[in-house]
Amino acid sequence: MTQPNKPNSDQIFSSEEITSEPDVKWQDTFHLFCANRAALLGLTFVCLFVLVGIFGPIVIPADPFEMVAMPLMSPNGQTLFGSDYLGRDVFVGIIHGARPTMIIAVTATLVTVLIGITIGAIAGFYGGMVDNVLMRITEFFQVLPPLVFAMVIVAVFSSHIVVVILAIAITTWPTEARLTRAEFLKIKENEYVTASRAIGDRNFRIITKIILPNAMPPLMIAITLRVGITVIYEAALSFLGLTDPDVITWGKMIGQSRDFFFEAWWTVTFPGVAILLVVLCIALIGDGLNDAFNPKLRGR
Amino acid sequence: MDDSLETKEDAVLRVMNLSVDFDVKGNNVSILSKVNFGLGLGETLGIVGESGCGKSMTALALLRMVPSPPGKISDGEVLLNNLDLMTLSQKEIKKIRGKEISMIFQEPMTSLNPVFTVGNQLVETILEHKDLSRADALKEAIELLRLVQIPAPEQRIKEYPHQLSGGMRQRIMIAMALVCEPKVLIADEPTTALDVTVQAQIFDLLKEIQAKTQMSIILITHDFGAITEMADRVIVMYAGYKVEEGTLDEIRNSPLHPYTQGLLRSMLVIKPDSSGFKMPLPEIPGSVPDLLNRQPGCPFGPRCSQATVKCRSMPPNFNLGFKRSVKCWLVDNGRVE
Amino acid sequence: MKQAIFQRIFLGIVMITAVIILNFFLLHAAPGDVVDAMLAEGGGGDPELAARLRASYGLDEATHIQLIKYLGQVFRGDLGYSFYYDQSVTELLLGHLPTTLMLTISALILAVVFGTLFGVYAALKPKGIFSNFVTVLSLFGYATPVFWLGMIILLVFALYLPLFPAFGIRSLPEPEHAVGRILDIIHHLVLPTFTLAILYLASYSRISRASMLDVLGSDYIRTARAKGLSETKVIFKHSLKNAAMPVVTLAGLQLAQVFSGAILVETVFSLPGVGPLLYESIVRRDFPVILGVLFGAASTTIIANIITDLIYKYMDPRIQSIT
Amino acid sequence: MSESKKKQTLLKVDKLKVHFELKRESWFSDKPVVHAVDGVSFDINLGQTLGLVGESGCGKTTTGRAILGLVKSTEGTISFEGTNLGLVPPKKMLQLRQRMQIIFQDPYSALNPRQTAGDLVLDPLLVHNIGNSKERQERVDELFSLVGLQKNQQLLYPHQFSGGQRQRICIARALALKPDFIVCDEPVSALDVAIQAQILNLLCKLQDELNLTFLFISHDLAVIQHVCDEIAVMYLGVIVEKASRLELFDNPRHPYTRALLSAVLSGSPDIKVDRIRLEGDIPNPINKPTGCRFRTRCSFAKEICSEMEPVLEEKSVGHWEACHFQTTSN
Repeated sequence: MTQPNKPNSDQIFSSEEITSEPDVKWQDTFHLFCANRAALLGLTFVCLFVLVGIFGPIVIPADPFEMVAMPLMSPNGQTLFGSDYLGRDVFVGIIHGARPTMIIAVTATLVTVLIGITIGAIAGFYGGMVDNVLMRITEFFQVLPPLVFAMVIVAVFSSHIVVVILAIAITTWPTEARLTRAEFLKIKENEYVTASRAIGDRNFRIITKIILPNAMPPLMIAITLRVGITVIYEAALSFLGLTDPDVITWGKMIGQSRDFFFEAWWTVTFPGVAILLVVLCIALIGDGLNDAFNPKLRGR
Repeated sequence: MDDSLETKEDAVLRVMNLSVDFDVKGNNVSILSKVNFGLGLGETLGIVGESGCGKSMTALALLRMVPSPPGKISDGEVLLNNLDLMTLSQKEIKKIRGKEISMIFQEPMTSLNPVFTVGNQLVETILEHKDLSRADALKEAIELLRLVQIPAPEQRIKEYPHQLSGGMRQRIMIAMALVCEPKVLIADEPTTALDVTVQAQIFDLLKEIQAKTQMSIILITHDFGAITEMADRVIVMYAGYKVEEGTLDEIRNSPLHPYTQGLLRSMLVIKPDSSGFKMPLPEIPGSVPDLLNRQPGCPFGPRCSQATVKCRSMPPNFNLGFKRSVKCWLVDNGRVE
Repeated sequence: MKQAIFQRIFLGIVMITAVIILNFFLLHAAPGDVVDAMLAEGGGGDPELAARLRASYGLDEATHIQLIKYLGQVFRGDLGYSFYYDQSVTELLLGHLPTTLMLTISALILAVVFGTLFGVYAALKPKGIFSNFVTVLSLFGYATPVFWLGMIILLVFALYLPLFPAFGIRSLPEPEHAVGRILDIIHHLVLPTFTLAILYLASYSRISRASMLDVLGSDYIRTARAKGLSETKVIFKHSLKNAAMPVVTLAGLQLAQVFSGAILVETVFSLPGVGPLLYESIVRRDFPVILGVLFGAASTTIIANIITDLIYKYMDPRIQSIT
Repeated sequence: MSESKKKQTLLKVDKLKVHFELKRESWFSDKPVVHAVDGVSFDINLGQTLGLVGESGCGKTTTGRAILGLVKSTEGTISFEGTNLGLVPPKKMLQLRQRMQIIFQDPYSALNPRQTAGDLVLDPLLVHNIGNSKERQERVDELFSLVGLQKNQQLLYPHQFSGGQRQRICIARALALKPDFIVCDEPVSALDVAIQAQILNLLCKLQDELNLTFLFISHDLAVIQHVCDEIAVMYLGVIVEKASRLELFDNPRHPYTRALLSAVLSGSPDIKVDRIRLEGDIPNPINKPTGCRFRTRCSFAKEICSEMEPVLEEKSVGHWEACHFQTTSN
C-alpha cells in the first residue's frame, strides 16, 4: 500500500498509520456484504420471488379468479394451500399475486425516493428560506396519516394502478426527504465541500458529484427498506379493497377472506406468510447493507 | 530489572510492566507495551508523544477503564500506596476512581452530560463518595466552584454545560475531580481544546491547587510547551513504548533518544530574536508506524537516521541513573544493563 | 420560551388550515359532488332538484368564495353532513375518534416504554442472547403486516385459546358496575393494543439499543465512570435519558403512521373507531365523512406533535427553540 | 520578499465586515447577529505572507473565507490586483477564482473520502476545463512530485494516507490551477509536531519557487513567527495590532498581543516575560462589549474604553495599534 515519504535510513520497516475509519470503497462494501450469510440468503430469496413474479403465471397459467374447488377447502392434494370462500385456489392466487405486488412496490419506491431525495437535497444544500419552506411542506405531509390520506386519494380519484402508486409515493416521501436533508446538512459541513466551492465548482455538480455519493450509504439502506415497507403498504390498501379489482394481490386475498378466517385459517395465513417472507428477506438485505457500510457498528 | 531503582523512593503511584492489547479484526495489537514509571508525592509527571503513541491509553489503563472489548490490560501492576489496582474487584476500583485518583479529559465540551445541570453532576459525585446531606453537598459544590475560580458559583451551578464556555467547563471538570482531594490527578490533554489565553489560566489553576493540596499530577499531552510549563519529570512515548524518561531539564537539555531529539528540534518556539525566518525546520521523516503490522525491533527504526543493524532487535530500557532511562541501542556503550 | 410555544401553536393552526384547504380541493377533484352522491343514495333525481340543492349548498359560487365559506364552516366546527349516517360529521367523528385515540396512544406508550427498556438492556450486552432477540424481533416487526398479525393473534388468543373477546369493544350485555364496564373495555382492548404496539416496540427497541450503544461510548459516560459512580447510576441516570431521546423523536414523527396502523387494527378487530367509519364511507362514497376523518386525523396528529415537541424540550435543555 | 523587488500590492481588503444572522428563538424575538468580522483592512504585497493571528472566534477564518467569496461579506471591498471583486462579472470571477486558493485546517475533512488522491487533484482542472486529458494527467503527475508524493499514490483513497500526506494532497489541489494567492487556514494545527515541520518546510519552499502570496491564518504565534512577513492580531472581529514580524515580536504594543505572547507555553525557560494573565473568556461575538472590545479582560481599561471604540492607527512607522492608551514603556 502506501509507501512512507522516504525515510533516509535503510528501509528496514514499513510504516503506515493505523486506519480506524470505515472502508469507504464500494468494492470493500460489496465484499463485506457478500460475507454476510443472512443478507445473501435474503438476496437469494428476493431473486426467487422476482423469478416467481416473472415466470410463475407462465408456468402455472391457471386463472386465479377461477373457482376450481369447493369453497373453504383445507389444504389438500388438489389445492395446495386450500381454497377460499369462492372455491378459488389460494396457491395459484399467491403465485399470480407476486407480479403486481412487485411492480407496485418497485415503482412506488422509485417515485417516493425520487421526490424525497430531490426535496431533501435541495433543502439541505441551500438551507435558509428554501429549507424552511420545503421542511414546512414536508411536515404538512407528515401529519396526514399516510394510510388515511392514500385511502382518500384512491376514493376520490380511482383505484387504477397508477393512482395507487402515486398515492403511496405522495404519502410516504417525507421520510426520505428528511433523511436526505439530514445527510446533506452533515456532509455540507465537511471542508471538502467548501474546497469544491473554492475551486469554482457549480452547485449542481457539488450536489450530485460530491455530496450525493457520500450520502449514498444511508440512502441505499433506506431505499432497500422502503421497498419492503411499500409491499406492506400496498397489501394494506388491497386488504381494504382499495386497489384495482381486476388484479389479484396478496393483500386482497387476505382482505376478501376477512369474514371467513375463523373457519378457514389457511385463506389468510398463506398470503400473509408470503408477504412476511418477502419483506423479511428485504430486511435482511437492508441489514446486510447496513453492516457492510458501517463495519464498526455491526449488529446494531 | 530495569526499574529496580524506583523502589527506593516513596512513590504514590508505581506502574510496572503495564501492557494493553486491542483486538482489531481478530488480530492482537499491542497498544501499550510494558510501561514502567513512578510518581512521587506532589510531583507532576508529563507524558508526551504524538497521537496514537499510547499516552491516553496509559491514563485509562491506570484506572482500568480501557474500553473492553476490544481492549484489555494484558499485563502489569499499578501500585497505589502498595495496593495493586489491577487485582481489585470492580466495586473496589470504583471507590478508587474519583476518590484516590481522578481524571480530567481533553474535550470539556463532551465530557459533561448535556442533559443535567453542572450542580447536579457535581453533587452526585460528592454524594457518591461522601456521607453528606444533599444540602451540604450543594454547599460543598459551590465551595469547589469557588476553588476553581468560577465567578458567581451560585448562579453557574444551575446552568447546563452548553451554557458555559470551554474554559468554564474544564474548570467544572477540575472541580469534579477535586471532590475527594485525590492523591493523583490524571489530566489527559486538559487544554488542547482551549484557547491559548485560557490554557494558561487552567495551568495556573492546576499549579495553585497542587501547591495547596500536595496532589500528584500526571499530565498527558502532545504539546511540549505544556510539559515545560507544568512537569517536573517527563516520559516520552512512541508507538506504545516508553522511549525516554528523565527530569524536565534532562529531557529538554540533553535528550538521548533520537525520537526525543527529533521532536524537540522540529518543535517551533517563539524566538526572542525572531531568527530562523522561513529556514527549513529539521523534520522527522515518515509517520508513526502501523500498530497492526509491527515489525520486530525498535519501533522508531524506520524513521531514525542513526539506525543500525542492531536496531532490528528491540532495545531494552537502559537505566542511566535515578529515574533516567532510554530505550535505544545508541546508549549501549558499556553502561548499566 | 412562552413565545416559542405560542409560535408552535400558531404553526399548528396554519397546518390545520392547510389540511382544510387540501380537503376542499380533494372534495372538488372528486367526480361528482355531494349533491350527486345524495341523489345517488335516493336512486337518482331530476336535474332541477339537483340545481336547487347545489344552490342551497353554495356550490354554484366561485371557487375562492366557496373555499372561504368552507374554511369558516370548518373553523366553526361544521364538517358537513353525512347522508348515509344521517348525522353531522362532527358528531360522527366525536363518536369514533376516542376509541382510535385510546388505541393509538396506549399502543404508542407501550411501544416507547418497553422498546426503550428492551433496547437499553440489549445494549448492555451487545453480543448477548437478548440483543440477538431484539435483532430478530425488529426484523419481524418490520416485515409483518399489522392487519395480518391481528388476524393471527385473533386466531390464537380468541379462537384456539379463548382468553380474549374477538370483536367489538363491549360485551353484550354490559356489566352493571362502572368498574366492570371499564374492565370490560380494557379486556376488549388488550389484543388490538398489543397487536399495534408490538410492531413499533420492535423497531423502537432496535433504535434505542443503537442510541444506547452510542451514549455508552460517549465522553460523559467515561467521565461518570472516572468519577467512580456506580454502574446503576451510570446507566439509569446518565444514559437512559439521552438514549430515550431518539425514540421520543421518532415516536413523535411516526404518530401519523401509528394512527394509520390503528385504522387497520380496528378493521380487523371490529372496534367502533375511525377505521370502520372510514372504510364504510369509502364504500358509500360519503365524501363529507371521508374528508372529515382526514381532517380529524391530521388535527390530532398536529396537536400531538406539539405535545411531543414540548416533551422533547423538557427532556433536552439544549433545544433552545422548538420551531 | 527582498526590498529590491518592487512592492506591488496583490490583495487589498478594505473595511471588510461579515455578519451572520442566526436563527431566531421565535418569530417575536430579534435575529441574533454574529459580528464575525467587523471592519478589517489590510494589504498583502506580491510574494509576501501576512499572518492573521488570534484565538478561536476572533474572525480570522471568516476573513480568509470572505476574501475567497466562500462566505458572503456584508460590507467592505476586496480588491485583487486592483480589481474590486465585488464588481466583477461572474464569468471573469471564475477566472479570478483560479488564481486564489485555500488550504484548510483539517486534512481529514478537507478531502472527499470517495475520490482517489489523483481525482482530487484533477478535479480543479476538470472544473475549469483546462487542457486535454493527457495534459491534465501530466499536470497531476507534476503536482504530485512537487508536493513530495509518489505517482503510484494517485490511486489511493484519502483514508489510506497519514495526516501529513493528506495535507500534501490538499496543497497539490490548491496549486493545480497555478494560483498567485493562497489562504492558508491553520494548515498545520491539526498535525503532530514532527509532521508540522514537514508541511511548513514544504509551504516555504513552494512560496519561494512559485512566488506565491500567502494569507497565513493561525492561532500559533510560533508558527506565525516562522513564516510571516507581516502580522495582524485579531480580537473579536477586529484587528487590534498590525506590524512587521520583527517589530511585533520585539515590541508588542497592544495589551492583548502581549497577553497572547506571554500565554504561549514557551518550551524554553529562557524567555520569562512578565506574564500578563487574562481573566475570563472571550466575550460572545453576538453581544460584544461596547467601546473597546478587549476592555472586559484588559487590566489597563479606563472609563473611555467602554465609551469609545479605539481605531487602528499608526503609532510608530509601520506599527498599527487600536488602543486609547500608550500601555508600553517604549
